[in-house]
Amino acid sequence: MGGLVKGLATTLKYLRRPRATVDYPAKERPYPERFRGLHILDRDAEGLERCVGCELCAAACPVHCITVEAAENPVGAPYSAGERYAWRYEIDLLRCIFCGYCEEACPEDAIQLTPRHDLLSNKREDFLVGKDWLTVPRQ
Amino acid sequence: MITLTIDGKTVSVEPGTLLVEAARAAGRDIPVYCYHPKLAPAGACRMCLVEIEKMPKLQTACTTPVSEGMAVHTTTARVKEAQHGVLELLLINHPLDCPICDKGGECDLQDFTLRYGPPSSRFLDGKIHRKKALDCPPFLVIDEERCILCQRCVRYEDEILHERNIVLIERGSHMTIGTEGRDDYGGYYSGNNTELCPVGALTSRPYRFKSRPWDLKMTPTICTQCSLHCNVRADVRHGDLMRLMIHDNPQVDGGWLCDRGRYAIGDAKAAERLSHPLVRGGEVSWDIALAEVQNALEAGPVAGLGGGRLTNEAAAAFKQICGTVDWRVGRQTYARVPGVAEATPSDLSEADVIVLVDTCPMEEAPILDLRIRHHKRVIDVGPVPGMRVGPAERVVCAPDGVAEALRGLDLSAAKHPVVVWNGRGELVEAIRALGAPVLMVHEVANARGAHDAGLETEGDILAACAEGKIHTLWLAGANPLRSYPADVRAALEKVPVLIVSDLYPTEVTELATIVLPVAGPFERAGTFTNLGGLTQTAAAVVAPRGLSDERIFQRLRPAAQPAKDLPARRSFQGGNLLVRPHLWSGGGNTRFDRTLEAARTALATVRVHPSQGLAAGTHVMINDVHEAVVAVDPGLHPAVVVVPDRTFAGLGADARLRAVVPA
Amino acid sequence: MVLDPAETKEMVARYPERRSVVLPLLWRAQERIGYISDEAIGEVAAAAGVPASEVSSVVTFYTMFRREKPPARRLQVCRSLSCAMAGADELVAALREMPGCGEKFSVETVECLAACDRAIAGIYNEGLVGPLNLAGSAKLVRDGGAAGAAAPAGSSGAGAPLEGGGRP
Amino acid sequence: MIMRLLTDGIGEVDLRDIGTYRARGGYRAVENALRRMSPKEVADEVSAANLRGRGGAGFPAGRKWSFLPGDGRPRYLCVNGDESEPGSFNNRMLVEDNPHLLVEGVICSSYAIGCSFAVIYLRGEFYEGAAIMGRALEQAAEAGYVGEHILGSDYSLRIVVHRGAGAYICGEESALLESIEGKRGHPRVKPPFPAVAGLYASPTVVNTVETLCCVPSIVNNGGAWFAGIGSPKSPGTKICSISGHVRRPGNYELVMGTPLRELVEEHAGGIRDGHRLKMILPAGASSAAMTPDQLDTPLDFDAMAAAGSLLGSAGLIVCDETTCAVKVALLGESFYAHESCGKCTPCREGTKWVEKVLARLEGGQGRPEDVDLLKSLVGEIGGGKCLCPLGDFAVTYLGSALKLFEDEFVAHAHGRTCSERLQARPTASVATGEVLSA
Repeated sequence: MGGLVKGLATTLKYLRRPRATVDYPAKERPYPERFRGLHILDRDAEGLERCVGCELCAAACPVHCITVEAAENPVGAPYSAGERYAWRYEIDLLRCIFCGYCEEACPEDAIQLTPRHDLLSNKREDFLVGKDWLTVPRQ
Repeated sequence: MITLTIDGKTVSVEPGTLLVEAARAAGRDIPVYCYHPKLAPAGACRMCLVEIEKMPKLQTACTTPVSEGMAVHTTTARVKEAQHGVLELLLINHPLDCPICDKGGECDLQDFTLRYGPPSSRFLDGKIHRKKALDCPPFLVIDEERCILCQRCVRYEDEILHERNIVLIERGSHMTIGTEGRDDYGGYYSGNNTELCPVGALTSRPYRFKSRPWDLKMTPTICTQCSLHCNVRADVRHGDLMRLMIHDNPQVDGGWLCDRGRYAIGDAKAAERLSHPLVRGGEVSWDIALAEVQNALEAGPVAGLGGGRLTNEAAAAFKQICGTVDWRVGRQTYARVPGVAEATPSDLSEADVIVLVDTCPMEEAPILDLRIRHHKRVIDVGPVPGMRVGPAERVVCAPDGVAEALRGLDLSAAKHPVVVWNGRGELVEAIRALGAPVLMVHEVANARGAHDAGLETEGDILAACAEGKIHTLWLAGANPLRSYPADVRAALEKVPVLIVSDLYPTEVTELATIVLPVAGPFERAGTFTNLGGLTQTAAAVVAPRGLSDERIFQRLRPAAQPAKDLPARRSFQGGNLLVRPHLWSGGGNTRFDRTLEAARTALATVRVHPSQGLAAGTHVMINDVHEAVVAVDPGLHPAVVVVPDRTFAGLGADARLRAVVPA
Repeated sequence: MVLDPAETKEMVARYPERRSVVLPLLWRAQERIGYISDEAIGEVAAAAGVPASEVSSVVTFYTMFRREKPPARRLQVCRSLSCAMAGADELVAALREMPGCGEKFSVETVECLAACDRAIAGIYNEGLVGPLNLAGSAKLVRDGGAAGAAAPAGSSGAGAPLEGGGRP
Repeated sequence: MIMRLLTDGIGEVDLRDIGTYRARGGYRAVENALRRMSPKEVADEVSAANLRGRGGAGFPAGRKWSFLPGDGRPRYLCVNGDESEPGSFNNRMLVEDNPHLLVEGVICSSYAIGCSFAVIYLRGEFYEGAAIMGRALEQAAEAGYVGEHILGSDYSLRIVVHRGAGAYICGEESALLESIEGKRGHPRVKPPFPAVAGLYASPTVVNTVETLCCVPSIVNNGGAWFAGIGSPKSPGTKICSISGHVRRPGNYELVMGTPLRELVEEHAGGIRDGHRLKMILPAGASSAAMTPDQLDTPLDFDAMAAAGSLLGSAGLIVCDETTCAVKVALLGESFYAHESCGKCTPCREGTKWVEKVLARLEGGQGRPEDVDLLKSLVGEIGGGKCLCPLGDFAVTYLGSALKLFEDEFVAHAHGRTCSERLQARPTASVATGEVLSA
């Protein structure tokens, strides 16, 4: 009997407290700024891709989930500043462990891990993301 | 032997050994930039300073020969300070653009900076900016900012090539490397510079931004663009051939590659490649195609032409299947001279006299030429100069006067003469009379292997075709329409069943009854025998497109009746219009290789003697069909006109040259 | 043709090895047309038996060879120690402000001319001049020829006491 | 003490005329050598004279000649007349005013070493000198001193004048040989030294103009006589070029061992009015600075080295107290950065870097850490780390100035400039036509 009262009291106590869960996806819990979530490929101040296709991210990746292939920037319509850009940039998100080594390795601050974490699909191929998905839109 | 200590470790080396090499023998690495084992010491970069006991100043290990009892230290504080200093100075004007540099990951400047360099730079006074990504056609890209002026390229041009395509420009801190006075490289050996360059100053256009060294799977194999079979390392990424690198074999290539060998990597990805077997123009499965082939092999007299492209194993199988086979599709008639000692490429380095018999090694086996152009005494006999670089005693004679000119030579005083011949013309007796070992330069890559496999036959297969004596003719990688003059088409059209196995749709696949797409270079494994008789293995490094020749032959049974009683061989040489090999036109399929496109000129060049009165650059018509541009060559026999091989189809002895007024 | 073939042949014959003739022939070409043209480089290369690119490389090494046609009047002012201490930089700056500089005449700086006793020393076209002052050198580049205060010096010593090398 | 061995007659008569030269006893040495002496005897006299190379290093000429291997290859003599060291102008005087003395010296020396082809390499800026030298050779040939069968003997000699074209580095002997061979003037790796593989890879002697000009008097008077002049270890006379802030700049031929003070105060007339001596660069821009307290140093190779500097080619630059030690360093460094051939790293990159730092200091943009940076760069470039001595030359003065005048460098490093101190002379604009006092 005493146990029941004690249990009810606990329940009542928690009823009055604020809820621990949030109403996802209508509401999102704030994440720390440095949370290592989904990747983006950033652009520079001129709106050009920061990525120069150096592949250091791919070299640093412990699970080999990044594939980069580079090419020479087209004359007159460059993708990135300088001579070289990545025409192919793919991350296999299912393999990624979000360690952030790619971000550390990047000499251009192109690849960045954001607090975004909505990794949802029911098709495996959706998790193989390319430049179109990763590159932030031009401002 | 001389004994010395390096960092306390005792080592014995030959007298004259440089300290840098002695240190390597002792297991100590001394960092170097300007030093290269194949080039003379320059002492320019000062990276290899070491401390030698009893010597007040630091010494460069790359210029100091060993001496008895020398005590050398490579890791003292003074040495480290000097290494620090040199690297700091090398980096002050370096752009540090490693992320976009093709050399990144295999760069000595990166590596040594990490190992011996300063942690940061004290230089704050503004880097000197220079030209970057400067195209130097056909294959080089020059980055003046990255250059550390070790001068390896400049010395290579001088010491190895005896050309000066890359030179030093200006001096002091303004000094750069470049092709002073011209926009393109202008030689056949530019690619070696990209490997000599310790940094990313000289990189290659075809490999530009293609890959990172750590992505590459590296496999040793051989180049089969010419009959020398230089050793290469094939670097593959994602299943694609990215580049070919030097894989030094002192007996064969001496550690150099020509640009054609290095950059002929486009076959695997060429859009034109044949993809399906074709029977009478229709795509069929391999089973049906091979059944048709088998039927054709059993329907009447069979003969095969080709073999120069085949591996030794495939050549033997080809012989077995067709019975009557000849590799001599072009003008060459000998793979080796009977009864005469065979010379090897190494013999050229030992020779005191080299006789070039109407042969231009630079066009036919470019790396062989690097061994010849060093020589003090080269006798160059023939209507067309065989030596483009280096001194030669020129014996000019008419096309039909070579044998006569050879009879005028006396080699009895020579201790170690070597004759270089390409097997063309009726010169066997004259060459044998010279009494010197002969090094044959072959027109096709594996002529020597085909010869050994017995792919030679009495009589003329094409003439037999013209006479209607052949029912089934198999062209295995051979295209007589480009190699032979005039009336071959009629002969081929007379053959009831023409089987062609090749990589690309060519003039002969159009005539063919059955077309079999086959695996190209780097797609099939097997052995090849080079011009010196050395047999080496080629590896398959990328996935084949089509079946390999060997696999095709394995799936067939031998022909029921190989052709017999062939008419006698005809000579195709005649008249004064000489068809001669040219590096960028040779080997029929070169024209399909996209990577080599940059090296090909829009118009073929016709060489004439100044006495012909045609100015250089004049446009001419050959047989009123082919347009070409004139180059004047005073080394020619005055009467001859030289056109590049496999460039103009159907040129007979009656070919005519007509100048047209430039527009 | 920039060079005289007969003279070229004679100059080649002066040396035990042919390629030594590169510098003498380049000088001769520059004397004839005022600078080293592409044509001249080709002729020198052919005469000396070296590739044209190498001759071209040699030309860029030596500062006295010009690849472009210079103005008719050229004054080169020494800027090394003794002359700098005598005000060479200021002289050059002042001369460069004069109208016509770069087109009608050129004022360049050169390193030590081995005439420090005549600081500020210079070379006007092809003759040593000094000591230079502003008025004299201005007249020199403006009007050409021998100018009073900047009269082309003879050799160092002849006609003047050795002990008193300094010019009035 | 003045002694006119090489400059006798200069300024009094026209020695360019072979008649005048012969009237004063010229070409007697050629006749003495060829008629009365064997080549070995000539070489022995030069060895006995202990004639030390006047180009800078002071290496005995006789010993240099003795290194030539006798292996049947042709031998060559190259005269180094590429005088380009800022401050030095004595060779120019010899070439322009006493050309036959040089020709005579070349003939005697060529005879001694058994060479039949000699090259007189003159720097390109010596337009007039080259013409004078050419005329002198023509006259000498007409008189039978040069050419086939000289003076009826079996000895034949061809001499050519070869002009440089503006490159200080060609004063380095192996760069000079490259230049004669028609190449860029890059110093060669040594060994092999020119004596073993020099011009066209044959045994070659390279001597400077002044050294060879000493030979005729040695041939005429004997080696012992020459060895008795001046300092025992550096015998003979030396033509000293003195310039800068002295009253009478010029060339003075002094007996070796004459005190520096005598040259500066007596012959050159002392420091210009109202000023006092700050420093002397005794061998041009490439030498360690000497201070007033070292004025009693004898002018010979060993004493100058002992004093921490060098005699070199004796091109003395005298600076008074108005001179900024940093500005002098900058002027010197721009010279070396301009003249670096570019072959080796420390010299090519280092001189330019030092020039940039010094330009900043001089322009008032110094940083406190610059003084230490300069000291460290002196170590990175100097100390024999370069392929040829130019790298050492480039930082010798700087290294000495950083010790002697560190306070000035520190002041500049803290943003203070004193460039106005160098501009002691009134400047004037072109428009007014006012004259810069000279």
